[in-house]
Amino acid sequence: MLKVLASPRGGGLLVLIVLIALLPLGFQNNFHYDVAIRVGFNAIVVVGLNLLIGYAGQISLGHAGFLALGAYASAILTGSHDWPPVLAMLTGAVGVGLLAFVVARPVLRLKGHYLAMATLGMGMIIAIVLNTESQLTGGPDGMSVWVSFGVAGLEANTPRQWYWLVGALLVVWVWLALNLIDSPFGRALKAVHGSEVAAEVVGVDTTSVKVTVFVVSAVVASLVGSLSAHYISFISPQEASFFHSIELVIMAVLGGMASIYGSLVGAAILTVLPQVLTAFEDFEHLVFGLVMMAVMIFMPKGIVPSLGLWLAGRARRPGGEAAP
Amino acid sequence: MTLLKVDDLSKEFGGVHAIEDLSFVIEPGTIHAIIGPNGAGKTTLFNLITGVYTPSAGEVYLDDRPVTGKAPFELARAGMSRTFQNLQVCLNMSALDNVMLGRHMHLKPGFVSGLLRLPGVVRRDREARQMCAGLMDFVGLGNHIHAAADSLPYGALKRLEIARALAAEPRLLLLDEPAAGLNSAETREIDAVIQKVAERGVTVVLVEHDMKLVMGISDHVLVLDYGRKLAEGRPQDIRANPDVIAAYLGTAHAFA
Amino acid sequence: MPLLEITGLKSHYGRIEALHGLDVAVEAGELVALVGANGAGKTTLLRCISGVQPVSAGRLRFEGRDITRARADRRVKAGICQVPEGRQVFGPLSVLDNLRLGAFRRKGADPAADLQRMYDLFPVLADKRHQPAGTLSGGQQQMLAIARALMADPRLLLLDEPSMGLAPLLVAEIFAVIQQLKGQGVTIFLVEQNAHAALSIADRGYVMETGRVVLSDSGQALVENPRVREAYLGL
Amino acid sequence: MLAELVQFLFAGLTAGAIYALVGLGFGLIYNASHVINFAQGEFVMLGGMTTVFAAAAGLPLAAAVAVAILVTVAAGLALEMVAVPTRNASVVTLIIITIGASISYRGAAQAFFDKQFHTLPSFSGEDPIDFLGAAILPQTLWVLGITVLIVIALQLFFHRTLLGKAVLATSHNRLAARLVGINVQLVLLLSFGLSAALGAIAGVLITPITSTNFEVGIMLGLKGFCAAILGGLGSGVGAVVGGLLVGLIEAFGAGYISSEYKDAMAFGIILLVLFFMPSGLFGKRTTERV
Amino acid sequence: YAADGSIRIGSFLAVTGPASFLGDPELKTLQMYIELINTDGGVNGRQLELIHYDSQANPKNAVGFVKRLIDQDEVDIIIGGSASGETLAVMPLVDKAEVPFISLAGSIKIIDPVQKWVFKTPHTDRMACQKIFEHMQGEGIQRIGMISGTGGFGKSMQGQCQEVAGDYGIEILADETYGPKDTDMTAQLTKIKGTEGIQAVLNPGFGQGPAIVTKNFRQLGFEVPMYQSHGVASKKYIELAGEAAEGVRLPAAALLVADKLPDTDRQKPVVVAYKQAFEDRHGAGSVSTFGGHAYDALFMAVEAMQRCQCSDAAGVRDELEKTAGFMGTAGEVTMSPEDHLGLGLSAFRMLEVKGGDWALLD
Ligand SMILES: Nc1ncnc2c1ncn2[C@@H]1O[C@H](COP(=O)(O)OP(=O)(O)OP(=O)(O)O)[C@@H](O)[C@H]1O
Ligand SMILES: Nc1ncnc2c1ncn2[C@@H]1O[C@H](COP(=O)(O)OP(=O)(O)OP(=O)(O)O)[C@@H](O)[C@H]1O
Ligand SMILES: [Mg+2]
Ligand SMILES: [Mg+2]
Repeated sequence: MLKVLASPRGGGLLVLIVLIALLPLGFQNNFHYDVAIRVGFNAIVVVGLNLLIGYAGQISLGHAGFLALGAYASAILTGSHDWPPVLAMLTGAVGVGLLAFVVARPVLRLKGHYLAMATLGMGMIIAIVLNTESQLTGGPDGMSVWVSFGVAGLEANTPRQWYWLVGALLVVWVWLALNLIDSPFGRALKAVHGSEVAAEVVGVDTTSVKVTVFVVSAVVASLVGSLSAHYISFISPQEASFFHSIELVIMAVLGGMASIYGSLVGAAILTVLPQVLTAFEDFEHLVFGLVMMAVMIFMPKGIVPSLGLWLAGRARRPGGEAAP
Repeated sequence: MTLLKVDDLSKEFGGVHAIEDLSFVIEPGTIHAIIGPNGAGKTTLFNLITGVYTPSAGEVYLDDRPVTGKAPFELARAGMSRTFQNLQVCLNMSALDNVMLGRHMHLKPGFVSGLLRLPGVVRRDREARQMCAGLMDFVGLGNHIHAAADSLPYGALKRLEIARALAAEPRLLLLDEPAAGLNSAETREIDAVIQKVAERGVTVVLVEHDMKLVMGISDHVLVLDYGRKLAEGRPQDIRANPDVIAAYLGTAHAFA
Repeated sequence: MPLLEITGLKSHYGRIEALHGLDVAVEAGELVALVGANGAGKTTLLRCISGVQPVSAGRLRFEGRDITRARADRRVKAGICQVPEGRQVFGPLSVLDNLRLGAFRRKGADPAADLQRMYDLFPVLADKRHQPAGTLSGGQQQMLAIARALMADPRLLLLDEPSMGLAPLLVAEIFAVIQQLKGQGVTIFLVEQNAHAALSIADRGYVMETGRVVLSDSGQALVENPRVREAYLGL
Repeated sequence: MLAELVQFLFAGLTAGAIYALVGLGFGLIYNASHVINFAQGEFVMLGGMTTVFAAAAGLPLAAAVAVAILVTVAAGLALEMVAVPTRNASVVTLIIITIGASISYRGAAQAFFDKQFHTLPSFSGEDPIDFLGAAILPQTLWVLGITVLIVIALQLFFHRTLLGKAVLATSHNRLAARLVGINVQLVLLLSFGLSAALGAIAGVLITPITSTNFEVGIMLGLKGFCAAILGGLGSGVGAVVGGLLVGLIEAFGAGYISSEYKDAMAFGIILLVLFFMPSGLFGKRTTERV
Repeated sequence: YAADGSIRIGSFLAVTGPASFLGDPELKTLQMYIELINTDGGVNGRQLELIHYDSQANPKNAVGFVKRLIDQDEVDIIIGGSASGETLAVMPLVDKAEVPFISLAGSIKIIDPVQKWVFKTPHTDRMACQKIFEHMQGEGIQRIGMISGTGGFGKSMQGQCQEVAGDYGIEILADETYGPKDTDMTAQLTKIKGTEGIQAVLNPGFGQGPAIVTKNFRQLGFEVPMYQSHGVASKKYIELAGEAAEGVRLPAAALLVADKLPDTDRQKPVVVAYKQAFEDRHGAGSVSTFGGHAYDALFMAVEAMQRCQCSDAAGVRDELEKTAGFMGTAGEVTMSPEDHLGLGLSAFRMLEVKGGDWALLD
């Protein structure tokens, strides 16, 4: 059963579709839709980020910056310039893609913590610009997005409509991502993580692989930024903040590095958990931190891979130290 | 036409001359061994030839065209492939996937085609999978095909690298100590592998300290010492060369 | 009483059992060789002895004391030292620091004299003493790994393929050193792919196959054993 | 003009010395475990906050400081004990664990102390010292002086003692470290404990300048991380130079160019430096060969 | 309303995060008074129930929580939004859901233009600027330097002050900023000091920033007066800045000087009672005007409900709009369909720090 779930096209996708289709049966109000929609948005971003972090092993602590740029592009172009939302969104995505492409080469030459620093700095610079250029962005108070998102007369206005839109996008993106990691390109991606030299000497242009996946994950973040700006109808520079970037990375790692379904689980947990923990009031943050630590300590590979290994009966005993 | 020509090559690491003014040629279709004391510069030479390092001076020619400074992946696409003395295996992948990686450039690894899983991708992948499983069998890893790379013992990892290099179908194959960590019986298997590969027309360059292997299969031996050429010639001449014996082989060595 | 006595040793990687209940004994002052194919479990066994691989069943006794659960550093202190497979030098540290760390657990010894002995043994290490160990060539790192273990002045020396990557001249030298150490009373447990050489100098030998000891005899007898000759000596 | 320049210089040095102190803590844990401890800023916070509350509870200041250091060290050791046994965890996993720890420490401080800002008296008064026309607070000199002392101590420890080398060895190759008889657990406890103590001292030193509350660790941790990376991970001198540099860029940026973009300038320059020196100003080039 | 018959008051406040010193006293105030009201028998015979979420001053969180308050918790009224950004973010939501909403944030954009369902209790940032400039005008100050935080509050004040400065004949010659978590502002202040002809320095901001600015200001030996904004209107500021705070002027609600008000002041009983109640529970010196905003909002709502004997959204909203002569901690409030704040400039007092305490300037 779990094998089937874990195998890329062998049913996992089907389960996801069924889940998305049936979930609304359990929803009692719009708030439940709202949480589900936010899970969906996060999941889409995190799947992209996981391609970069989990599969290619290139950490980024700056992706919230790309997301925010997409959001602001949509807000500004539809708001002040009356562009149609889709065009604004695509323009934002192209812009973010170009930016990501330009910075990718020098940034991705860095490794490990240095890469983390560089991407973090990049995200911070974006956040600072958004915060400072208040004429354009509304500054720290943010700006409203009045235009509803729509294509060719079809508009997403109600939570229900948004739910199906986000659900459909998620399914498509998960399908594409699963395809990708199971393709030669995906193998190259994993090899960049495993050993860059090894990949190079069999003909993998590791730089271009890294740049591609960096740009793709940035563009996906930008698209989601645009969509969520229309959905929430409000954006602020906090979208670009370092915390938001970290939050996205935590989702990827908690759910499981190099696991597409893990990204979904991570996004779901990290979106829902704070809603649940409000019950703890003053101890909310303490409990949240402890939960996070506990998950990573008991499931160091992340929830989905660890559960998978455990259920498949192949979990390594702790203490078995592999040669580095 | 020479396949590989190394011309006045030098590499310096902060004052240490790992390779100094080295020149030699490798003719296609031969098995070429490079031997020499530890630290003579053999691995560095491989790194220079395959583009992992850039030389401090000198040129490398492939098919008479200068390729100095090209990236390793470009050289791989030009027909070079290699294994590493310090293993470079992707431990986050399965053993078979590591070998499949070797087929990378033969699989039209586009981003979009991968994303959409076009039929051609699926077909080529399936064929490659079969071929790579066959290669693993060929190097003696038949019973490890579905293992995770990080669970393989040392000796198996060495062979895995050979299989990966072969999967790339190179014209020029560089092996850095392929027999290290293998016992005599296993070395003989590798010996056979190398010979079969050479018979298919692949030029093999071999760095190895196992003299039985080197002397048995190579057509030509190059001896390095302190980054310079100490001797060059046919195996039987090298074996008798007093300089080589003094610097490398040792008199006590009773090689068959 | 054997110096090292292993009974019923089992060890797992995850749920996969790599050692299926081994019995091995090494007497004080002996040189014992262990041969086996790739993946037989030789390295796993040595790691169990050093305490860096969890033991799931069985007992390890050193000088009669049970060390099955003892911490790795305690074992080093007791005199069990290993030259690990794949060299495992401390790459960013200088050669000299690597050697000094070899003697980390020794109190009151004279490191200068020991260092000099190592430099005499491997002169190239003296030349490169201030270089980061990671920049050494493969063979030079192997020399460093051996020298580092010797710096601990071991009573039981575990060698995991010490000749790997060494030039023929040095291989001969390493075997000479091993014999010399034995002469000084060091007990040696030697895993070697160069099985012929290893068994030739060993008092006794064990043959391992897929996690089990399948044969044990005197070194000479094993060299002459037709099965060993065919499977491990390539003769 | 000169007075202005000197004032900017000291503005930069004040902020920079604070970043440097935090950066040193990052380096210490990194050197033993290759873990970037994102809870480092929280050590600083715990140091300051515990001192404030212990003093408020009636302890004399020196005793309060001692209590704060003890509490923080306990927090550091606890982190090591829960985080590091996760042996075959990847570096990213460990980072997430330390982020979880930082959230927990913050949450605990919020729940058990309060959410207010607090300050401590300066060690030797508030009267500024005049230097070439610029006014410098004595507390700044304390911070700078102790930073220098700590960096010298760390430098001696890592470069002159075998235990220091053992710490470095542990981070590079834990298996080999165990095989040469290093008690890896002890080394890790030592470095987490030291790093926490260092953080606590930093907290006590800088609270008179910056004041403290349960969330100050976030920004200090971030800037400390910048300092450690810019200087080159694991290098003590690097962390100090990196910290001072970040502080100076901010001060001169704010003074001469634009105070709104001073942080962006600092990040921009860090990026530029990394593009040309991928392991920071004093970081070791990787030594692993293929 | 709720099944158990209680009136549900929803709230989202920045209890943690960069604006926690706003959200924390606000929440404490709500909790304390709702408890008191309930022990006194509630409102219209029904108990009040507080449902609160910590928004951390993040607009996105606020939007999520307001949806939750509206859709899941089905609250009757929402009080909250410690910061302007989060308030602005949720305004379309409350408008659409038609739930009365009283904001505790400063920005003038919240009530200008007036939105049907949105009210607010604190003075606007614009009013603070006006009050400060009015005072400067009286002192004959015409050229000033400004140093603002880059957080929402500082940035908004900066903008508003720039806009109204001209009305008072004031020129802003130097305009510097600092980050919310900066540790040293001497560089910016040095620049201001070097600007020719500065007669005063104005520092809008909140958090620990203004305290550091104040200390650095003294360190550099400025000889002109310093003006702070109502963003530092709590004893904490004096505590953090220490002696450096002496002589600093700021506009603030009467609450800060409750005891020093003349007995004739109509506001005195209200602010003294609030101060007493808060400090009894949370310690001497803990009161701030921020908690007072929550007090005002809560009682405005409660009185509206009592007046109309209702708790339905439309009824409460209409009644809120009719609030007149309500005496709160911020001043006397009289709302109208055109004014959802209802405070005048006179509600602000100019204070000065003297001997480690607040003193009335006028
Ligand atoms: N990155 C480096 N920095 C400094 N010195 C280096 C570096 N790489 C190699 N060297 C030095 O260059 C010399 C040649 O090393 P190389 O690895 O090429 O030797 P080798 O012939 O492969 O030896 P072995 O047989 O032991 O593998 C050695 O002395 C080594 O220390
Ligand atoms: N980290 C690991 N995870 C899972 N299985 C492992 C791991 N390491 C080793 N094994 C398995 O344990 C068995 C014994 O391995 P070991 O490394 O001890 O062999 P060896 O005799 O030393 O081989 P070699 O001669 O190649 O060094 C092998 O079957 C191997 O696949
Ligand atoms: Mg080599
Ligand atoms: Mg082995």
